[in-house]
Amino acid sequence: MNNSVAVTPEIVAEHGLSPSEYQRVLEIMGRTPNITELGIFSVMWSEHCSYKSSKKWLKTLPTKAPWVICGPGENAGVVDLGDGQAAIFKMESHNHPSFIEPYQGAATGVGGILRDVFTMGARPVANLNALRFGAADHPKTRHLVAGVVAGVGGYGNCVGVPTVGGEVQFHPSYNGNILVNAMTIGLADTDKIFYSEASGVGNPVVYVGSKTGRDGIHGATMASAEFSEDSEEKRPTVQVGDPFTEKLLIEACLELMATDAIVAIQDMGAAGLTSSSFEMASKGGLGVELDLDKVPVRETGMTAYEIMLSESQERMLMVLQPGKEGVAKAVFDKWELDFAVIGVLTDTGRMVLKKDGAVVADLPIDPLAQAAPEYDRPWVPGTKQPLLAANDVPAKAWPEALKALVGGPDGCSRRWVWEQYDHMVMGDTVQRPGGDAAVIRIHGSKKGLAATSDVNPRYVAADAVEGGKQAVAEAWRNLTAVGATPLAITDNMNFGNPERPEIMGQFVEACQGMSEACIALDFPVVSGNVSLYNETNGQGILPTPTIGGVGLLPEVEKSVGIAFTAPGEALVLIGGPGTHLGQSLYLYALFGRSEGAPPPVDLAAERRNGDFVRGLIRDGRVSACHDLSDGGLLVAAAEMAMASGIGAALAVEGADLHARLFGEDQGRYLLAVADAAAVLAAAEAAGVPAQRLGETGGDALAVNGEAVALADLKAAHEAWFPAYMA
Amino acid sequence: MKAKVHVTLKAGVLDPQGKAVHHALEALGFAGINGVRQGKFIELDLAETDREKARPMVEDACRKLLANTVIENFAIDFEG
Amino acid sequence: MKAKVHVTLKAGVLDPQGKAVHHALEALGFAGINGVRQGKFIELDLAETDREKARPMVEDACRKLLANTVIENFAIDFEG
Amino acid sequence: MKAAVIVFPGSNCDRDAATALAHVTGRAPVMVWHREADLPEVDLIVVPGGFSYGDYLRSGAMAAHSPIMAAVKARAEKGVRVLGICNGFQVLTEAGMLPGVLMRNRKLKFICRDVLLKVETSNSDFTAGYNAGQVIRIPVAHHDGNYFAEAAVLDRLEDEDRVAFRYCDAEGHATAEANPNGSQRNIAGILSEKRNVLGMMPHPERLADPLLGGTDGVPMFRALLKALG
Ligand SMILES: Nc1ncnc2c1ncn2[C@@H]1O[C@H](COP(=O)(O)OP(=O)(O)O)[C@@H](O)[C@H]1O
Ligand SMILES: [Mg+2]
Repeated sequence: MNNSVAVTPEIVAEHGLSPSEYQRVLEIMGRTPNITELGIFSVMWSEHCSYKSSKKWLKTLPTKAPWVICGPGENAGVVDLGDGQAAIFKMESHNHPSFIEPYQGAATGVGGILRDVFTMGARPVANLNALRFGAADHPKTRHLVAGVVAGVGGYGNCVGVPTVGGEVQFHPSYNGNILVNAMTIGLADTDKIFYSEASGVGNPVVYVGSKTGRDGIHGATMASAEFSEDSEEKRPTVQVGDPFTEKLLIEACLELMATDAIVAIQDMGAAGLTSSSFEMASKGGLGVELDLDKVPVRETGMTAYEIMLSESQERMLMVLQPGKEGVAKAVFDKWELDFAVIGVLTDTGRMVLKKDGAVVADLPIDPLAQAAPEYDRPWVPGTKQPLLAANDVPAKAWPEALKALVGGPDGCSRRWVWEQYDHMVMGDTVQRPGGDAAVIRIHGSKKGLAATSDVNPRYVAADAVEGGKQAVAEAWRNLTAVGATPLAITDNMNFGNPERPEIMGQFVEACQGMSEACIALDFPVVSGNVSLYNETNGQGILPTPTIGGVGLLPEVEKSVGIAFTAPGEALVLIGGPGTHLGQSLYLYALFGRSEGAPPPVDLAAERRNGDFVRGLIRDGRVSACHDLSDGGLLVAAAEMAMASGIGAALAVEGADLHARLFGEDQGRYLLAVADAAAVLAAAEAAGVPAQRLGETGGDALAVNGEAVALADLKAAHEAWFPAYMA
Repeated sequence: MKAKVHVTLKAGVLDPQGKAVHHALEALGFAGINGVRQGKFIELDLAETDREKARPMVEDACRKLLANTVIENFAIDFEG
Repeated sequence: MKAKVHVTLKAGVLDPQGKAVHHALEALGFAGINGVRQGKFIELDLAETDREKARPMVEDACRKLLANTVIENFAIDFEG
Repeated sequence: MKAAVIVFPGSNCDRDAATALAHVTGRAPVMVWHREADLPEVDLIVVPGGFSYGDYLRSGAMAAHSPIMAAVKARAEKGVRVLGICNGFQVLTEAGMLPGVLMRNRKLKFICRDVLLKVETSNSDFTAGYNAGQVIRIPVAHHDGNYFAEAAVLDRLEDEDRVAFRYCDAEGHATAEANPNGSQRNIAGILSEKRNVLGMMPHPERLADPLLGGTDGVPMFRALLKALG
């Protein structure tokens, strides 16, 4: 009997529990745990489930606003959209699996985040993905890009949720550690939101979805060796996703949620049945008793340990109202999904697992949850690089510089990526990928949702406080640029090894910068995810706190895109002139230098400028809008021109033309407007710096009389990705 | 000479395709099927005619491209 | 008993997958490959143990579902 | 015009088709579950896009054998209009209601973008709202849209004026560059012998609302409404 595998110090260590943690296990149990119990402690106290290194700092993030219905702590965050509707969203990483098996790793990442959202009663309406790969010339990169993009698309396209946005970046720090962060946004009625807190002693605990197999059991190699001869063969560490089953699961869950049968529901994500049952009971202050013989399994001879720790995909756990089993079963039968009553809620406060008629695990829930380790890891502040003066950066002829930026790996069009994603399914995509934020109509209404994902890891590496601030500000700005009111963010904190004080310092400082920006911009954090230990051979990734932002448009038809809509319109720059080239794309892409401080973020100016721009858009006074970010003014102007096929002529004055054109100073927007005088007057009245820079028209982009044909720019912009992937 | 490569999912790895085919066959009224697994079958037409010389190259191709050994196994036969 | 079904594209039907694999192999430096064709390999685990009884049923399954005979051929072997 | 939209468990453009129909014709269609063996009395049946049964073996292969498809086939034989979009087109070919098959895209990638189509014939209730030779813009979103049939079949389709749409450039030329998926003779949509069944890879329902970027799909639904009352 496998449960009789002896728990030796080696096995404890293999389960990732430190000696002091194991001491706490012994105290809580009052005896030596058996292998199944040890496995449960191990996953519940893992970094992934317990957030032991990050919790202290996550708690400092602002999470409240009048429109926040539910902040961090549930499967996803919930914000009020008015009219009885809510947006539910979250971002999650699938970094490691995607490096090993890019297609399935990325696909199951999408599947997992979808479940976090529909488990709360929301119909998923949009997906985003933030991807970071190693250097373009690293031998593994192309294969990883191909697999990850195909996997994200393969899953999202099949479930029929549009993938409307995201990011792709290349940097050598990700050579051995790519990042795949997936975000889902769903829509629900505010009176039909489902939570994971179990209630009602005696209520049935129900398993639905796919069968359980031996997928992704991260148990000790030694312990597993004893489970079977061909353990390698039986323990694939990467799960295979089944998007068709996920689609059925979405429909079945939403159908059942329309009735009053469900008390609580929770997806089975990381640590599968263990964490889902544990968290539901723990939140409700109850106990749970499960009969593992009732769990639908896909393989024979699965042990209690394997069933509890399996990470098979496309499964959910629910607590039903008494007597509703029949109603629920009928729904799942209709969708041809497994359905099994596997247990019952108890008042014992214990988790009791039975298999083959015997108790195979019996542990106290509350003490285990309460005693979950929480560390205050040592950290040191990062060394801040000094400001870099514009004249310390070489000036290059702007046409060459511009072509290199918009035609290089970091500035080129991502069309190759998003054309592999069905970004129109569901028939509500108003702004397709390629702009600042995606916009979807809230089905059946006049309103819209905007969504974006942002972070500049080079900024964060140079100064984690400013970089953290900037990531939040940029997300806020991108939402503003389409005319949306930014509501809240989800974050995905991707960092190296937190046991190194300088990495922990990056984490702490990024949280600090994010908090400042969230407060100043009324843009709270409602959900998120932490992924640590992203390093290979002691080489950590750039600190990457990915920010997923969501905003609301009261009238979706008033949203604007980046494409110019007509010739002869005025171009107005909101915000000051470009001055800052430290850590800019210009410096990095053209000269291979990552130097200087990142551009400082003046949050008050950010807010003032953004609120002003949003007001203009809502008043119908703006025909195209783009925020200035990577590559500054000229890259923004070029993108607006390329998106429309309409050129522009700019007059840009001042010394250090390269900084004027390519500086990445924050809080800025480029607008195309019909009535420049009125806009400039309004800006002056609002105390917002604004300047008329030129006019749209023609088939070239011209600066101070020198022109580059749009066709050439566009050719360079569209060529890099397909050529690289060919 | 032809190299015939079978790439199959390792035992224990979920096979959504096989599952779907199984389900469909049952729906069509085919009974007595306990399970279905679906894999790939790749035929390489090689200039090389010596099996022993070809094998290491085909194995290398399987490991590098045709199969992901994290979740898949491969088997190679020669013909002709 | 296992029925092993190979579904392959008919000669003359362009095989984009095979072509892509061929291309990728060449890019990886594998030389001496004249062509690549990719097909499907489906393994049915049957309750039936008599080959002659199983064959018509598997052929029927191939024609009805496993292969599209507009573009594909199928071949059936038994094992066990 | 009474319309029905077939819903397979993995359909995901069923709602989009219904929304576009309701938007253009003013009347919501009936949604019919794949396990039904019977269809209500309708003038138009839409087999929508999606991944009918996961489509892991071949797109549309399993759906073609579903109970509802027998009913759809029977109605089509009686002359009821059937519109298969994307996965619906794949289902109709697998069910033998239209000739040929839709293979994996030539570049093996899923492709989602607007394409230009040349309307080859206005001689059908689906295409009567366009002029023959007109170039329209409609999105595609598929992995398996590479139309294949034997040369004799293709010749016959052309002889009988049954090619409804071809991928083309802005001037209406069916060039190789304008072909997104490798389809033979740039074929994007075909009609049945009786011209009452249309299968097409592009999604007319996705561009039937100016807010979504265009309205080139609208004339198809209007023409159906006109023909079917
Ligand atoms: N970086 C973060 N910022 C804010 N909230 C976080 C962060 N990381 C995790 N959370 C919150 O902690 C809770 C648990 O997260 P997680 O374990 O990833 O959820 P799940 O189990 O649903 O995958 C969630 O509510 C999540 O939103
Ligand atoms: Mg969850």
